[in-house]
Amino acid sequence: MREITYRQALNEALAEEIARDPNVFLMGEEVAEYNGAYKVSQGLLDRFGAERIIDTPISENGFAGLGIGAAMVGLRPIVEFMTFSFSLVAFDQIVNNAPNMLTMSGGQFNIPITFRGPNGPAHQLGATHSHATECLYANVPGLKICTPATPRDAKGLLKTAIRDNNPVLVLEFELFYSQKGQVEDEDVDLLIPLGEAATRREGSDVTIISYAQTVPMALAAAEQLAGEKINAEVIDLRSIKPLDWPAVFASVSKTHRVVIAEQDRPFCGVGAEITYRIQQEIFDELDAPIQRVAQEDVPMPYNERLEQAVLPNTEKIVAAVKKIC
Amino acid sequence: MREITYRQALNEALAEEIARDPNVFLMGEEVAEYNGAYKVSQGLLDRFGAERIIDTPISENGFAGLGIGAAMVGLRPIVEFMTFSFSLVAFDQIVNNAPNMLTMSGGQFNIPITFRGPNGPAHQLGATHSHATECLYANVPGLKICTPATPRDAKGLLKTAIRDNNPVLVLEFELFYSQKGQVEDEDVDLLIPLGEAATRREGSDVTIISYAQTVPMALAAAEQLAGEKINAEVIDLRSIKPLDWPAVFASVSKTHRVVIAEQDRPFCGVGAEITYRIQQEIFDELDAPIQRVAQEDVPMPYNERLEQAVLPNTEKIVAAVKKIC
Amino acid sequence: MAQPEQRDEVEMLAMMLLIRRFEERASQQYQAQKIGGFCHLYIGQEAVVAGAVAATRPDDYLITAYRDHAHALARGTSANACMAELFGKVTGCSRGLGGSMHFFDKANHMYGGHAIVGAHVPLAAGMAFASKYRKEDRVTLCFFGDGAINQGGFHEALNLAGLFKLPVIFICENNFFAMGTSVKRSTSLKEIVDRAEGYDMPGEVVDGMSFREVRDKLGEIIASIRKDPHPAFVEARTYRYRGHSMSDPASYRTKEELEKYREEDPITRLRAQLSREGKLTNEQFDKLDKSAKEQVMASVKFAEKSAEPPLEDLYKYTYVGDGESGVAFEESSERTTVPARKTSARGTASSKNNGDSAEPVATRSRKKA
Amino acid sequence: MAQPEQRDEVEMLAMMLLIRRFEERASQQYQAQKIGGFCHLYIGQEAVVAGAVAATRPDDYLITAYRDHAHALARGTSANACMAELFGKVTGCSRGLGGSMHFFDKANHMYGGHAIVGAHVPLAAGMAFASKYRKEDRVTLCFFGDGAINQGGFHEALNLAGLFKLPVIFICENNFFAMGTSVKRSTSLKEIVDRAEGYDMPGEVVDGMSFREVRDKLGEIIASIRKDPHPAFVEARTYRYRGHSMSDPASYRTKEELEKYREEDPITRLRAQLSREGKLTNEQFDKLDKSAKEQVMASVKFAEKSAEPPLEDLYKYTYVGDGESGVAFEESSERTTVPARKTSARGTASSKNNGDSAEPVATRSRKKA
Ligand SMILES: Cc1ncc(C[n+]2csc(CCOP(=O)(O)OP(=O)(O)O)c2C)c(N)n1
Ligand SMILES: Cc1ncc(C[n+]2csc(CCOP(=O)(O)OP(=O)(O)O)c2C)c(N)n1
Ligand SMILES: [Mg+2]
Ligand SMILES: [Mg+2]
Repeated sequence: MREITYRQALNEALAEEIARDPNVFLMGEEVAEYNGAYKVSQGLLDRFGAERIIDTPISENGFAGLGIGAAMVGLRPIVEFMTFSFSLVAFDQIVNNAPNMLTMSGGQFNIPITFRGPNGPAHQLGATHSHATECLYANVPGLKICTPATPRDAKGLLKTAIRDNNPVLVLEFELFYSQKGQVEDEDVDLLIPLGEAATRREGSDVTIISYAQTVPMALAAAEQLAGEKINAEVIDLRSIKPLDWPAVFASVSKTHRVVIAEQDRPFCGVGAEITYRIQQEIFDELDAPIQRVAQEDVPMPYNERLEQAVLPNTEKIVAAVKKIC
Repeated sequence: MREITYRQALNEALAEEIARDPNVFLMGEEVAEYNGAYKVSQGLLDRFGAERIIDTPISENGFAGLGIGAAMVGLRPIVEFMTFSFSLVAFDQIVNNAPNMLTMSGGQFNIPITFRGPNGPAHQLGATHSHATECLYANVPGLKICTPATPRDAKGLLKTAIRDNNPVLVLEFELFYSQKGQVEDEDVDLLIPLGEAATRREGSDVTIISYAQTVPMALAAAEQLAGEKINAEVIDLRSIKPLDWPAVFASVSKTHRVVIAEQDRPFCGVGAEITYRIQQEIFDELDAPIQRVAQEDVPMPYNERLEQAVLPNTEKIVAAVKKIC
Repeated sequence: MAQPEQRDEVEMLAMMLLIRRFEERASQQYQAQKIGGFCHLYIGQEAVVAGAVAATRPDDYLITAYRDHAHALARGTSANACMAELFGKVTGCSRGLGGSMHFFDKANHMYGGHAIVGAHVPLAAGMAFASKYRKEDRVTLCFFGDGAINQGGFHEALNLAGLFKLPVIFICENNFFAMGTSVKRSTSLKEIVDRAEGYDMPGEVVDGMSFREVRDKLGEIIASIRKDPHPAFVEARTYRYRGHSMSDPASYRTKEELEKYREEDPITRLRAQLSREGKLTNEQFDKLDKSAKEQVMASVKFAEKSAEPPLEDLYKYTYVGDGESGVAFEESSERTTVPARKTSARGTASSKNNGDSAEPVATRSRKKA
Repeated sequence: MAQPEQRDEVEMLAMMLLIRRFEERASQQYQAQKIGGFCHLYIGQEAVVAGAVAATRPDDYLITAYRDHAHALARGTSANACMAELFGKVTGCSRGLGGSMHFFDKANHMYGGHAIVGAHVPLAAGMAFASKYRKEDRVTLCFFGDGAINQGGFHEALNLAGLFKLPVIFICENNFFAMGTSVKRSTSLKEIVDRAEGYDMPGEVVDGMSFREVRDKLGEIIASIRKDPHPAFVEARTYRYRGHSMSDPASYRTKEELEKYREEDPITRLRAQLSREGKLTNEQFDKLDKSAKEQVMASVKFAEKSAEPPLEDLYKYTYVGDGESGVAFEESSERTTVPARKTSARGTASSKNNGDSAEPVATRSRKKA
């Protein structure tokens, strides 16, 4: 093990998979000569050349579709969106072409493509640049979605995504890029399966379900609650689709209380889905209403104080827990 | 009152509002010379002329944006999507420009636009043409969404939508166009407020929450259940956003059991949101887990039998009710 | 480029007849409610796809929009598999899951049937990108209608193709209408072919009612692309005799206009050319037509007899499992014969990299695992 | 078209100076972390927006992308309101809710500040559509970068504008880079201006470093549009001296290239022209510059002193209520003066339909309700 940044972890995942399989290539805006808008692809052009690290014009719909077409005939593209807010102009390609092809063709065409890039509100980027897209894409059958919250998961999930034979979205988080964490040495082929949650903290009084941005908030909330004799279990979903229902149900069956900390917007969001499934499957295990801490249901304001008021945070999670504990 | 079709009701709503306000115009593919792909705009070109009933090329992103721009400077466009499956190529305009403008401009620019057209699976149109978009758009703050299930609602909700000063999506249903129902006479200015549900059948044992396509299914299920001494209340939401929470909570507080019949896909769908809100607000009123009947979480197959298996239907609703009654 | 041999032309005439008869029968079966959803017929446009396919290798990539029955047939998908797809049967070319607008046949390099107008044009760029990436000399043929050129995806794809010099031919089947909207009401261009200029690619207009003109012009373009990859744009001017779909009476056109085009009927024209040249007798033609009709009649029987997809198929094709990849449709043994399209070794086809030998490494090795 | 009077030119030079000084100060305040999010500076490109605004009426519609501070300033938004917006203060032109990329000022007909590349081009078509619908003679100016022309929305909007003959000028501010991607790596066009041809609209290249050339060419185009509505395309060749945004070191360009452009600095050039013509002394120039600097310094103070938006504002602007509509930003009384842009009555401005008198009927009547 060694300590590397989330950015470096992603970079290694890309480099290892591109080196491993000649069908894998990386494409997107500024990924090559600029070495990535957020430097995730640093050094890849030098190492793999312009045939495999490919700069595109600003044409998300076009190059997302290009990737899907290339995947139809056996390549394994990695398509970077500078942020997933910009994936909205490519929405039809991601939602209609990538996940429907297998069914529409009666099983003939699977689409082994990875879409990746930062997702969700970062810091004061305003309403157009702060979209959390996980619930929009999770609604679509045929897509898989993962949300790494640590450098280790970033590397292991991205590598798995690239090898998956279905379209996978790897939703990163801009403000994690420079954060460090323990990751296996470079000679380890680190593959973390999609659909497996991680228990980040064991507890008995309440289950806090988190992912991506909200994992550190949930852990901080748990620490704070520990001081008040509330012992919270913290789950990091890691994948939104497939979602690790057994892990969720097992934890809730132990704690009987749930707070969901999500970074997307609430209405028809990830928390809503989790709530439905928990109450549907283990209704009698619930001792209190499930609480969610999500964004406020408003377009993201630029002003920092207002933005903070919209976003989930540790205090809101603590308050939600206290409401039911 | 008189009996007219859902199509005719929509047509009257368009005609009345276009006649009433010189700033209102209708734009879309085949709306003018062809009189509408589904004949909803029949006769409007003849009556109002080519300046107000406007055919467009196949450029959903372009003309949705054109409508939003026109709305920024005071016009009140009605934009028809031939189906909302095609709105996915205009997703960014609908999700970024229309609903964010008011916030981003600090309250200076509201966008009084109506997007309308058929939504959701019709009959054997396959995976690309069967998208139920309500939960995707409902996630977005700043949009309003209604889903008329009767000719009267079609007329009254569309007229209200056109007069609303915010972007409103009127999600129609293709297979309703030829169905008839009672509607006020033409001299009545029929306005049905957004955000008011309708109780379509009173009952005491279970609340079936439905909208659009699932309303007739829910009513048929209730009839069938009545024969088995289960007295179901049927709510037609009519609007998805704003959603009539008081009506939902009141019914559930009476019946203590809920089945949600929705026409969209389940994961992060409308049913998930309703479940969250019910358990969060009136947890103790629930005597059984909320059940949802939605699409199966798969791309829509063409084959009729398989398509039927994917869709919600009366039998599935009955079965869901029996599971908890 | 060498002229295709005479036998090819008779075969392709047979193919055009098969398409015509197939579409007529599909129309009838649609009216009899054996076919669901939307159904768009190709009658009148046969020379475009037939001419294009005559100029290509079987392993060249082909992709089109929702008016796709003909493209599958021309590629070699059997009438049985096509009719069964319309009937939603498991023996259909998309196992009954795709329907009229979503025909696929991987084995015959038919990459769909795509129903969102314009949205498959970027896919075509991707297929061509893959050929170039793998240093194959395949060409991608991308068909679309005159209505598709106003979509953003079209623009983005053509720009990418021009910029990356991708081996793809964008073939606009200009039948002068997108549903009820005539070309002059949908584009600000004077001529559709002029669009090519803005993307650094050659543009050609071809008479889409002439099999030979389509084939020869495409043959030249393809030869040039195989030598040195680049995109090209072709506007094939043609006409659909029927409405946009089965539910369209096409009242936006005049009878006279339709009659004018019927006089240039692509099948009649090619037949007349071949007769004139002594390459086809009336008797031979009648035999071809009879065979086409028989195949189509048989395909209806085949489709009727075929099974519906099992209910389990619902969940089978949402995801492929680990180590799995898409499996090409294999036609049932009851497959009736289509006039076998022989491909001559003409053109610049390299023997090293054509055909299925170029299947992606990873997918193959994974299949074994 | 009549030449604008001399006074206008000195005013516009003052405006360019204000923009330059504003951006320099914004850069400094960003580094001091008083400004959040992304911040894109306009330094080097001043002649484009100044020239364009000098050729338009105040009631013409103007819309641009995220590099938008200059466009607001040129339209008459005060430095105070602009700086306060960057600081996220309630006195900002978007009440602190928009930020650097989303400047709006309804009263001054500045329609934003749009941050999704290409996505505002259809909005511009819509604004122009509205003018034509209401039979006004307003022109819409739509600014965007060289990187935006490869987006689908751009293509769709230009086609619609061409088809509907909308009174809109698409002004491509070609600074030769979209972030680190040079134009020759982003478009298959030889020259950006060639795009115009495909949409049935005239295209012009202008030297975007020359205030006078921009103003005069746009003046001609606008006169033509006012007479008879039609779209036009202008490629303004210019250069941004700074990186793409505050976080970009711009290492993809050479020092020499930058120096070459600095020699053509638009402010220096206009100053030299005016001096040569005896219209501006060094003293006068220094006074203008000093005034610009003072305004900008004052704007920082203003922004610092201003209040944050109240927390209630969070929910205030998601929807307008019944009978409400958007309310134009009203600047605080502490507004510092910007050199007042006088608009002469030149051009074909009709007195009937210009200015705010053309506000939509419905919105007005509803406001009263
Ligand atoms: C994005 C999108 N918008 C609208 C439609 C509906 N639609 C299907 S075909 C068609 C007309 C297309 O015309 P054209 O491209 O000329 O092809 P043709 O039908 O003539 O073969 C339209 C509007 C669609 N399928 N997709
Ligand atoms: C749809 C979309 N994709 C990507 C981006 C990120 N981005 C912001 S500006 C920019 C470059 C735009 O360059 P250009 O249009 O030339 O304008 P300039 O910055 O030179 O003024 C990019 C890629 C975005 N904002 N929107
Ligand atoms: Mg056509
Ligand atoms: Mg630029």
